[in-house]
Amino acid sequence: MGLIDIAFILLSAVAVISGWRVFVTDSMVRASFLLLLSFVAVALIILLMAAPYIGVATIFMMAVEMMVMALFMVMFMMNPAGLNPMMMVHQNRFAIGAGVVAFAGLSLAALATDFVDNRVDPAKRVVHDLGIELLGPSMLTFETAGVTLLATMVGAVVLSARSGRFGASDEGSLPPGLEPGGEPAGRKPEESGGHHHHHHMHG
Amino acid sequence: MTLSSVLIVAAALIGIGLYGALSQQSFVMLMMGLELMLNGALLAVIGFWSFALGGAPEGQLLAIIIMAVMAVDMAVGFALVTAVYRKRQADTTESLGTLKN
Amino acid sequence: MIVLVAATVAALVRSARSPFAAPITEPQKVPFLGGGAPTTHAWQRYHVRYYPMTLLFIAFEMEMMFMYPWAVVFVEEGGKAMMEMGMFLAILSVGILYGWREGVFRWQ
Amino acid sequence: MTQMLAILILLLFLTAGIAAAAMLDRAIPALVAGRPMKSSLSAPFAVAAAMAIAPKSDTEHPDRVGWVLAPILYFTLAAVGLSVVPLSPRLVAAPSEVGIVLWGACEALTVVAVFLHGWSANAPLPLMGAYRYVAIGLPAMLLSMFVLIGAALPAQSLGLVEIVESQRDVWNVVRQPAGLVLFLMLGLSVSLRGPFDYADPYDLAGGTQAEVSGAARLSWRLARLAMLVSVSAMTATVFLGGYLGPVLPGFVWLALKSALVLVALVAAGNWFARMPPARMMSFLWLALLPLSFLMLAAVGVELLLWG
Amino acid sequence: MAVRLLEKSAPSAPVSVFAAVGAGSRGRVERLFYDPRLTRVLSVRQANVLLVAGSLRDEDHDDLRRLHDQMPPPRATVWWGSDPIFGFDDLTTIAVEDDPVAAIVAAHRALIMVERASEPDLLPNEPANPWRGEGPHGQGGKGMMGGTPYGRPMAMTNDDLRDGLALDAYTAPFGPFLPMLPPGLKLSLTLQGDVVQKAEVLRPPLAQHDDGPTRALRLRRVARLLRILGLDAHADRLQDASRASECGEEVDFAKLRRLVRWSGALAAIPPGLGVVDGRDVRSRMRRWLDELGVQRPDPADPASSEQPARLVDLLEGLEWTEAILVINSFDDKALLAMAPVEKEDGNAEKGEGEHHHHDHSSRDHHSAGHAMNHGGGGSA
Repeated sequence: MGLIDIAFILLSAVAVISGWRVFVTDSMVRASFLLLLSFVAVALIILLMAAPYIGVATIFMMAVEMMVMALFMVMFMMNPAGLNPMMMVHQNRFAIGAGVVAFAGLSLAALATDFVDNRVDPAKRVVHDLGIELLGPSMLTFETAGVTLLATMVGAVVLSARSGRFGASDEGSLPPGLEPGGEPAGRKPEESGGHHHHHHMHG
Repeated sequence: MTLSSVLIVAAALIGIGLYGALSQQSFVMLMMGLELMLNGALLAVIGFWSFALGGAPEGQLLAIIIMAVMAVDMAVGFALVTAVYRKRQADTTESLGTLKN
Repeated sequence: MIVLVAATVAALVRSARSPFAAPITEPQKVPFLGGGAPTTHAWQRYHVRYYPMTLLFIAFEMEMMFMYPWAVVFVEEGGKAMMEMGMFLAILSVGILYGWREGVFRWQ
Repeated sequence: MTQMLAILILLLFLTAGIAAAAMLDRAIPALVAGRPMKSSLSAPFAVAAAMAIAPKSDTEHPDRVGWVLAPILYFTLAAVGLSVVPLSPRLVAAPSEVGIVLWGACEALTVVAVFLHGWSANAPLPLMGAYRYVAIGLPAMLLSMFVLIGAALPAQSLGLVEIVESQRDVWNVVRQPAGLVLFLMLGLSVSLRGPFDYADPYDLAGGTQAEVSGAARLSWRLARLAMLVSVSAMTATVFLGGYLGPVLPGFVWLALKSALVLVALVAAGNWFARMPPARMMSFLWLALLPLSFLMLAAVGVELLLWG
Repeated sequence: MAVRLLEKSAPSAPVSVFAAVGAGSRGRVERLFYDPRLTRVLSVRQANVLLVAGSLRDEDHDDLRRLHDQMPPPRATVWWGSDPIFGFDDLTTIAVEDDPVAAIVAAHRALIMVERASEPDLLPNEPANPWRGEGPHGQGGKGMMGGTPYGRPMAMTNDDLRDGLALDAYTAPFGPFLPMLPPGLKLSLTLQGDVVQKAEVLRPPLAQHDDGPTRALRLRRVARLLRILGLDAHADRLQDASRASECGEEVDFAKLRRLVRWSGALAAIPPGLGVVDGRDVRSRMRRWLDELGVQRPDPADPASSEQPARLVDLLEGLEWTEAILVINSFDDKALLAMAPVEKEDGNAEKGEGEHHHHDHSSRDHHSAGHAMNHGGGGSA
């Protein structure tokens, strides 16, 4: 058993255990950053598998995404820091069963199948190949990704921002009156309150 | 480190992610389950790429696409959560169901 | 290796024990507000004032994943690479412009 | 073997850099304030000693794990970021063909470390510092990535050795002068200083530092200085030709150039005013991001025409 | 060995002092930190010595005790021109006209050498609310959000002035010894994130009756704004210049003005912030800057108008740094006039019928927020 195998076992343990802890911890910030830890461990395994770019890029993408995840978790979850221990689950047994079945099925499939052994050559210029692929054969995928991301940006802004072109999203439509560059505090006054109520005690 | 062992770890991540996605009431926690499943998928893809495909560039591209899916999923998911919260002051999956009125 | 050394050094500094260390009492733990005493915990559903920006950000940042490999082959591919990335960035810039028009980059 | 040597030199570099940064941190403000600078040499050590022997404070039910981990993570990120900097074509502590991506990952995790430091205290002022830093840290990171990609174009590689080698004819600072300025801004942002210090500012009574004392505070300040050294070395490598230079050995050149950048960063941190975070966020997205686009396009066009 | 070395070199470091400033002492305290043997720390957590300067109100005594207990041991208190309050012993008192630096340094050295015992806590060693052993997990809480986990309740949701996301509102008293607020000013701020939803003056700022030359005062005012803008070194320079001009020395005001201009301090302040009588923070600062060397009192300040604007109205809807900038953009007299203490019952109707003061836009939000509270209905 070489150094790589030991590292692989350790990192797998970190990835799986922190992935499991995500759903057990009470603090939402800890949950997000445990998920980040799981991602980082997987990224390091990917590094071990001779894919330096994908590995490191996973770390940097996921660090940002989990940071944002933490912001939103804290924003919208009751008791975000887990000061009171809590368990917000439904159909728990069924979910555990499904998880175990998925794991067992996929593992069996992985063990039973005979894969071709065609390892990546460590000297291969993998980042370079990826660039050629992006600009050549997979050009369409690449540009489609651009359009998809644009759609995501627009969709996310439309859904999340309050003041749209026709006024706040939680009130009736108003004629356009948006002036760019103005002070946020000086926005149009809100007229109706939508549905506000203050009892949040489920579960 | 063989392809089978990598795939088993990936399966474990997918299993845990599936559990999270199915069991969590909160929409944001549900998204964490989804992300964890995609994490497993990412590992599996790179595993295949490294051990069975001999480093074909399409494997890496697929990995990038998985990450793009994560990003899109998060951006839209959180925007949705915000919109729902604005209307309903709640963030659970049940309340999302009743939005369709 | 570097990680281990650095983490150990930092951990040692962080855990250095003061010769004056004593059990910390309750009044010593009250968060600092310049004399005032808080009524509630500071941990809360914190109203992030830039949340639409973060959503735009994660979608926009995805483009970095494509840009790094592109940078490697840019010289090789020349004008074609320039054009394709130009198109890609232009598409995403539309998203930023849209966000700007919707006031995403302001404190909500 | 050479790797061990590189690691040793880098650790030495980091230690000397932190000491120099701490001295500059006293000397340059004294210069701006018109006060005597003579105590700048010895005072940092005495201050560090005083911090080390002061006891650590505590708040009501903080997130202890996060609080302890934040400075350790921050310091480690600084060291990892530094480790990809080549001292000569062969002498690299962590040879990586994706050096600038790794540096980007360090920047991203820095945001996490700073957030964790502010969040963990369970106190209002650190909490605000943590959140506003995220608003500035994320877009600032975007700038640096464009700038670094601009540096990777002529090198045809993401590795830092190749990026240095591509500067044999002309340094990147000539190719993208505005890129250097943008990268220095990123440097101020990741090391939490001056116009980009949104985590630990005066108006929050020290922000994420408001509730820490003793060795905990010392470790946080050391980590900030380490990150400053790291970002200086990175700037010198990417823009000022790194180890390239006549006569003297490579790492001496690197040290000299890094020192120059260090002085520039500390001076800039003490010279420019800090905007309120809302204003800075708009400024980053609407002024600096388009500028970095233009910079990248300019480098691309230059390479197409004359490359 | 290492510890011994640390203990040897630690006493030569400047003493970290947290200054609790009382009436009529602000200028005195600011001048004090010219001395290289002292550094002023922003949080009492980092202090070795607590300096109490000037007389305090009776109401401030509890806050001072709380502040004192937040300082990690070994700690000492030095009273400079103020009467020690009940509970402190082992007193170090300095008369107003004497220089306290030597006493502060001596006290600190004695603490490190263990020649002087660290001051004990003044407040009882018990949590804000009893919690140990209570609740289903012994954490003191009930259910998801209820109870007092670890001694305090959690913040609850409230409507928001700006974007309609009703998230948690954090209400806390800030001051009276917060370094970036004028001494004595104690504000109850309700924050959502870092945006002020509601401000109340709990205690007005303490009168400073600075009788020095006007231009020295103006220098210090600009210096305070510069600190908020992250220009500590610039602020120190202005502070020193203020000290010099009080001593009758020659000061190059044009050079100081250039220094501040080149830092971009004016451009960093958002336009339209804290408008009173048609002037915003930026133009108030510019006026101070323009008149740096001028030896005459300020022209008609807001205090002299018939009905002064209310500070609390100015703060509502502002982000934290902006709010701090606004507070520091008024001179002491004007601020005193703008920050009357409101009685409990007076607050309830605030914001309903007094739109005629000035045109601050967040006012509309405020009354809308009230309508929302009463008129909002809907079911889950």
